[in-house]
Amino acid sequence: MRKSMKLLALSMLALVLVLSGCNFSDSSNGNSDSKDGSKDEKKTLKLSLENDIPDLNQVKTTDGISFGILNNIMEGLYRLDENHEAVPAMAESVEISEDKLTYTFKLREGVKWSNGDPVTAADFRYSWLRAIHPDTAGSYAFIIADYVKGAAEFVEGVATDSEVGIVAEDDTTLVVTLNEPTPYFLGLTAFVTYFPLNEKFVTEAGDDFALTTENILFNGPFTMTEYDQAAGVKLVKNDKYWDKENVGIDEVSLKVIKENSTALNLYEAGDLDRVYLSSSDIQSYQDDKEFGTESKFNSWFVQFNLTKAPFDNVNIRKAFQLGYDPEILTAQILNNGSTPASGVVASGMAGVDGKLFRELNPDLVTPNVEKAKEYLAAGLKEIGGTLPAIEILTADDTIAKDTATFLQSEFKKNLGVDVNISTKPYSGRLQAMRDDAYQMGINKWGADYNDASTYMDLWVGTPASPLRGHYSSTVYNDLVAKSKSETDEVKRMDYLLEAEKALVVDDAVIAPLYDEGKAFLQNAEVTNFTIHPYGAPLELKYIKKK
Amino acid sequence: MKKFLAVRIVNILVTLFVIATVTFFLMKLLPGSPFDEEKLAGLSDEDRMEFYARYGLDQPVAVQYAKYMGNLVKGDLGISYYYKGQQVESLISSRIGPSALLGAQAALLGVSIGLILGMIAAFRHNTMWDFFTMFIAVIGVAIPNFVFAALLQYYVGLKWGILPVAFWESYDSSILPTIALSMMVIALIARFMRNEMLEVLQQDYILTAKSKGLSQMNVIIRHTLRNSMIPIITILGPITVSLLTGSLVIENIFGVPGIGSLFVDSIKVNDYTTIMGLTLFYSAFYILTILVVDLLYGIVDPRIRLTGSKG
Amino acid sequence: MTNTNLEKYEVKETEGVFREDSFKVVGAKKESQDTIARPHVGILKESWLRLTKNKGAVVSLVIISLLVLLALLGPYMNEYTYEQTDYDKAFQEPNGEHWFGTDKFGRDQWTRIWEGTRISLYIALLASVLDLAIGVIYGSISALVGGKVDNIMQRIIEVLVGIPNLILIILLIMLMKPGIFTITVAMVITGWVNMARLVRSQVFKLKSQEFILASRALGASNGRLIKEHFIPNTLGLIIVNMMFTIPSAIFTEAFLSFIGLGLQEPLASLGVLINDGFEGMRNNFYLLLYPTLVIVGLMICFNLLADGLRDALDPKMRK
Amino acid sequence: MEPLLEVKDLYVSFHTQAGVVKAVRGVNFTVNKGETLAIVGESGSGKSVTSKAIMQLLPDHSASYDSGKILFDGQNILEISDKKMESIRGSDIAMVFQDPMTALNPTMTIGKQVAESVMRHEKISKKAALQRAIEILDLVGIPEPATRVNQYPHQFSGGMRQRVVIAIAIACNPRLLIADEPTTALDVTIQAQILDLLKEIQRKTGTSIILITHDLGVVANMADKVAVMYAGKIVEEGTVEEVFEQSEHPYTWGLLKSIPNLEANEQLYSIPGTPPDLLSPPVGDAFAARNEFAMAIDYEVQPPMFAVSKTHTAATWLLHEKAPDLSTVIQSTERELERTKRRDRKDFAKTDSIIQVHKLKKHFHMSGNSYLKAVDGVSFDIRKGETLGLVGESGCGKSTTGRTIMRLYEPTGGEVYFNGKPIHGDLKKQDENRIRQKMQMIFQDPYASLDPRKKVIDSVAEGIDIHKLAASVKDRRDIVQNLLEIVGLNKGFMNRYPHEFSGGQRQRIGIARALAVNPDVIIADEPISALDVSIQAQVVNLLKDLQHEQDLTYLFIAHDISMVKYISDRIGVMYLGNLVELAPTDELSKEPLHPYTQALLSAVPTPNPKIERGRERIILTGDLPNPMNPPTGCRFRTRCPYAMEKCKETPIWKEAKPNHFVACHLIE
Repeated sequence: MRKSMKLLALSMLALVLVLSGCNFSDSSNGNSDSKDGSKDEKKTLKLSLENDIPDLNQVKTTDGISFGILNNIMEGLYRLDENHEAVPAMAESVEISEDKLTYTFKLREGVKWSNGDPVTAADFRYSWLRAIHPDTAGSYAFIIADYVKGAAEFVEGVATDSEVGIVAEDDTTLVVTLNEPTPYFLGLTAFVTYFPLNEKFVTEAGDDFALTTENILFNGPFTMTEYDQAAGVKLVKNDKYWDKENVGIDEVSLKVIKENSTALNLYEAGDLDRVYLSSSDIQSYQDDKEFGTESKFNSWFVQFNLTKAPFDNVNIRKAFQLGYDPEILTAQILNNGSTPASGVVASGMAGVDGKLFRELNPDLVTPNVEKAKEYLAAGLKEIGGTLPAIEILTADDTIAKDTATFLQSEFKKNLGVDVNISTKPYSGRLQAMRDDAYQMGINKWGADYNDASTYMDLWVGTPASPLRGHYSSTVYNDLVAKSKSETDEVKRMDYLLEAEKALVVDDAVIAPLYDEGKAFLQNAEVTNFTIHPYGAPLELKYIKKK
Repeated sequence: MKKFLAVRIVNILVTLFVIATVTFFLMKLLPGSPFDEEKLAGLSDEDRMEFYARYGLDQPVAVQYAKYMGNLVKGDLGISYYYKGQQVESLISSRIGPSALLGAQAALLGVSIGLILGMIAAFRHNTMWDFFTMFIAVIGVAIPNFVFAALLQYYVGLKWGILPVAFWESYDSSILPTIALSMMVIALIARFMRNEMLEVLQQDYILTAKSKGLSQMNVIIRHTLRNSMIPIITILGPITVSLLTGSLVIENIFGVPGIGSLFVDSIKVNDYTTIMGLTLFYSAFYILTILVVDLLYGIVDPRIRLTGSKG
Repeated sequence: MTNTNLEKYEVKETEGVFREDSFKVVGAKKESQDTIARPHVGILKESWLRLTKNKGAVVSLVIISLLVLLALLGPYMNEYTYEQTDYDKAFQEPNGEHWFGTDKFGRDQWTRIWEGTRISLYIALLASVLDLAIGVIYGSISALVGGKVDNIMQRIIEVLVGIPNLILIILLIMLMKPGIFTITVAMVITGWVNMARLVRSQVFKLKSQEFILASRALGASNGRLIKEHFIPNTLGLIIVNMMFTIPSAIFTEAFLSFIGLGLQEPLASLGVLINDGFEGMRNNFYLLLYPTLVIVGLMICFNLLADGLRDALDPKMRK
Repeated sequence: MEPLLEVKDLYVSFHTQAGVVKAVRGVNFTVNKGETLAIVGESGSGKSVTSKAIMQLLPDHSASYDSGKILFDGQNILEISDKKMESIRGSDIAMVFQDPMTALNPTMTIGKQVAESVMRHEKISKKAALQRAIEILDLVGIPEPATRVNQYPHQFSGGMRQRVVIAIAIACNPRLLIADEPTTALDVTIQAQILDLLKEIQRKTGTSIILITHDLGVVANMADKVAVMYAGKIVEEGTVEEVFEQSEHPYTWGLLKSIPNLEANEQLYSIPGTPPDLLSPPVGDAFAARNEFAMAIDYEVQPPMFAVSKTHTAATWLLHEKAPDLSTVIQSTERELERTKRRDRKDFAKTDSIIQVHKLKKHFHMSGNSYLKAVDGVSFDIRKGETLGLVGESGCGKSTTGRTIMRLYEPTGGEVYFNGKPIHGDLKKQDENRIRQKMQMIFQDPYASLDPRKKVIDSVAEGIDIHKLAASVKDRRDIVQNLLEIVGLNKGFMNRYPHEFSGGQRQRIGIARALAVNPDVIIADEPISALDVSIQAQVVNLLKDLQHEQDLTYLFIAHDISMVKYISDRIGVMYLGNLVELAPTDELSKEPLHPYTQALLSAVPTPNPKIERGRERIILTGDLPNPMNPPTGCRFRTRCPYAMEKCKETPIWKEAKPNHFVACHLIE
């Protein structure tokens, strides 16, 4: 009897030992590294990731965290620089045809994969075709299929790969043909889906591709030495990177810390070099010299459902559009570097001739309670007196919930309208919107590239989509269509500006909220930390550390 | 005994089958899909269905169910939608380690401290000792464990710098989460132990033992302890499982790459295969734990051993 | 030895204990033969007396009453409402104006905490009442009918128990519209099992008790047995179990809120408040402190009270 | 003779929630070497507390030794250290507890539990201790001790367990053995075995024994000296002969007279009322209120111990020189008994049957395919107005028989007729209700047979409510009041709860409840086995009176054969689910035919030391076989002293003599 108890205790102990022996992220590696580092001081950077890393297979992945990592271990033809402009990377140069439809990229000499193989034009062709191949494509297939000639047909399965406008003329020459003139196409080539892949390696890796560090090839500023979806990654400067002289950091660890307060504790303990602050912490760090904010091309707006009472009435929409001041929301509640929006296109978005889109199209919506009340009165008259019960749909993250709470209290205060909040998880909110089960919803759109059309394309409602409030306006569609085929930059921009006005001002389909920003604390020794406002945000290449 | 085991195993399989079925249909009722629908929004309904078709999600639920069950029988849990390309089995096995370690340590720590506290309370029944230990036990269940964890992290980790604030790098990093997790166990076991012990102390055979001239200590060790611990075995199963499932918050707070958060995350992103896989994993684990506990009970309690079944 | 005793009494004798008629046979006293020496107290009163002897339980009862009172009245004790925002007064430490300070919307924490306590208590109460209804009915049917029905009902419970609670709760909450009712239902789905098992085993125990046999021998119907014997005799157990259910429901709600599946803004439950407070615990500790104090208070008190009640209602304690 | 233990003026009290209970109030006695002192008394009289005080086993936190001395070998046990006491316990003084089912640690092997004591006191190796354990187990009559040491208590029968408990106690050859009701929980045949064992041990080792019991028969059988305890005091002490034959204290008289005398026909004497609550003991003689001969002084001053002889003392004022002459007192009581002389046993042979039971079977489904055949083909009839006694050891199926007749259990087979009409099988609700009203039950455990949550009035009125026998609330109240008076309870108790009553009072409430529906037949399922001797007599008298007044028929189920003999007109004896003998009482006691009946009758100790000393009893060997798997043929053959080859066949139930049925191959 006692024997069996002892046995039990022993086996428990053994279990614990076995588990503890094999489950911590490999720290022995770190030890040997630090021995090397003692010779010529190693520059390391310690960062955190807000969530698990779902997938490092560039073809399928869709989330910002995976994008961020891929952006630093791989590289496309172009890369965004510190000012978020596309600069040549794997490509040395590009020739753009007169009609702006044909791009001839010349690859840099001697660019190599981490296994020593050269990066060739064929690698790009292979990767891009893979991204749009019906069997392998992910949800980001559109980012190639929408632009490259024949790609959409290839996705549909009605065209062969030879009909797609991607041709590797030789090892270093890649010719791409587009459907329409796309002034931001070079920026697109900096996007993850456009990164190259080594066919031989991918084929060999098979199903295991990108699941472990051994099953992924790097051509970016860093290579990945450790990878655990739930724990994080460790990046080490890539010796074979063409521009390694300009990579300022030797080692980066990115560890998954889901809890904000934990990250802050780690930062204070010196275990992290940079941490994002939650809104309740911002206040007390605002004056800190380590405090900073960054903004993204992530526009938040209220989406009205044009087929649901009372928002089938334009005056009521306008009343709700003008009935709150996003400034209060950004300055006092979010307080995280978000900026109030007056249109749907993010305010940092490029326009034309060095001017920002928003500078060309300022103040589309100016909060005005008096006017809102007038609109409301007019609208009420039109719909026969009373408002139905109104519910605002929102996702369940803190920012969305805070925004909803803010709107609720503002509508109450300014318009005297009671609004209920319906909170759903992210995918639940989307489902509800797609199912047309909402009156108004808090929505957002993040730019994939630096051009207003990333926003404007959404509302081209043919057919009208419940996700976009069933908006379908010939005027608007016309303007967007014209912008697509226009080769003149200025005229093209004018169409887009007009389109935004039609959408926001005339039809009041959305009510602008803000462009998302984030507040952070950052180790004073770290400089040149770049977060791109669109595409893959994390940029480690340019970081310097004292 | 063999027959008993066979019956139990058949029962377990039936239960798991029912659970799999229920979960499957429940899951299908979840709103949304496992994909980045915002990006798919641009597609026409037709295109979207085509996209779904690649994952077999366009078929009627019944067909999907049949397929899933077919694969399940073969031991194939499918591929995660969110952690694309990951086999669910490998996903679970890569995450279970840290959770299991924390769970085992917390169970060990919690049970041993709980037992000691419970014993103290029982032997010093109705004294300050009793009151004090039971107060600790009540506090243990009263303070939300995430608050407790956060305080531990802030003070022990950050302010006093004794142990790592978070991360999962060395054995040290497992200490704080273990303590945070074990609070509940300590409280539960302490209370249970106290009550059991008081019960046992009133039994006639304790008088018999005393009448043999055994010292207080001997009576405790040889007669009281063992017998009051037997019923505790029955609550060990649920405790172990709740340590595994309940570690979600603790894992998040201490940045432990465990299995806890996987479940909530996978529900939030509609990762069907992972939800199913985890539910089955948890359920199977739970049921097996109960089976093991029952068998253990049989080993430890001679009254049950011979009959081979409870009662 | 006997002699020493004799001497002792003989001393008394000399003191004039004996009277003339001391040794007259007066016989037994019928009236004092069958008296019950201890004062007559009803069962409820006796349990109450026993409960009040338990200091912890009494203090707990007082604190719970106080908290319930505050939950009912607290929100009306100042001019603010729980959803009223004032952005200029965000993050105020507790002060004369806002007794428990304000949150990031400038909402009055005092009002929100008591509103939250009320909602949490409401959820807990609802959950335990539903638990009770389902669990008691299920458990007693299972035990009373017995045989195959019992077997099947137990299998169902086994399956339910086989799925970890949290998984079911989360799935259900995701499925239904979030809100007080959903959370309650989700908790009840798994919560009643415990009650059903308890009631079942208790009824089984009672079923073979002689007073039940006596009642059946007198021709009592099942309905009568349930009404007259099973329910009154399981009531204590049910009440005690309910007392344990309430805090665990409060706790579950807090946990759900913490993982983002609880009640939705601007509704406040203790869980929501703790979750909010947790985000800002580094710099606005008071946001976490007060709701946590309330929840800890409730948990401790309900647990102690339940312990006390269990002892007070335990028939074993009665002699 | 040398005194081994002297208890001097011991006062012990308990601190309970209700207040201080003065459990022992000045107890004095001496135990000499090699002698057996029996302490007799009803439950709550303080006899167990006294014995545990000697062992220092009372709970520390609630018990307090208010004054007095316990001198063991001249050493005051109340003053020595815990450590010293531990070395005395088990080696010098050992104890045997009442309930062998709970007195052994269920998770420890028998061998270890016995060896533990040896190891503690004799400081020998584990192996040697285990060897000793085997020897001791052999000594107490455990078969195959070498294999059984490795078994656990649940693998032992009750009697065997009690042997183990005794083995533990005698393991270190204690000089004093305290046996606290060592046979109360056992069947009478096993009791005989255990008592013999104790005597044999005493003969071999010369140990002194303190025997605590409420059974005067056991006392007569075992003891040299007797101390009678009442309400925390010893009221009479003397040699067995003195106490049994020349008792001086009225309480002792009462006790002795409460026991049915097989030969006499008079009504049982019963001590009226219930013992006092020691929370507030009465002034004067605690027994006064129940004492028919109480004098005024008894209500005022506690009587001292008067010495009757050198060895005989009694605490009653009746021994005072000024007290009236005892002989007149006794004469008057005898006259009283004369008056209530019992009617002669009627011959029921020609009376109609009210209940006929034919081949009744009740099998309980156990796990798997096994069935417990609790009742396996039992046939008898009960005649109108008679009392049929049903006796047998526990587990023989007698209670199940009663409950199956009552249809509390659905019979597995066989027929039951009530007044000639079948009451088995499917019945209309109406008919079933009618039967329920005509047949009633009284239960064994007075604590479990009343709903603790119901007031007396509601418990008693349950049948009235079910069968709607009361026209109004007042009517219902009146009926209940009347019933309470009939069973001799104060009608003012109507609104009280069961826990406020003593066992005997509760049993009366149970009887009142059964009477409420005016039944013709009452099945009394061990109605007195949980009661104290003096209370037993009250209840039996009550039942007898009721039978007269209300013309009732009884099926009286009990394991106490002496009480059954007293109350029954005919007796049936059951063994392992079978009826083995059925005969009129006088015939059965005089000429039992079945060997089992003979053994059963012989095993019962009588409260007469002279008879007990001289008598040879038939001691059955072994235990009751497992009822799940009973022996084939005659089920008794495994324990029968006359077992023969033929007994492997099932014996036929036959009428050996007129009205005398038996199932045995010996009777042809």
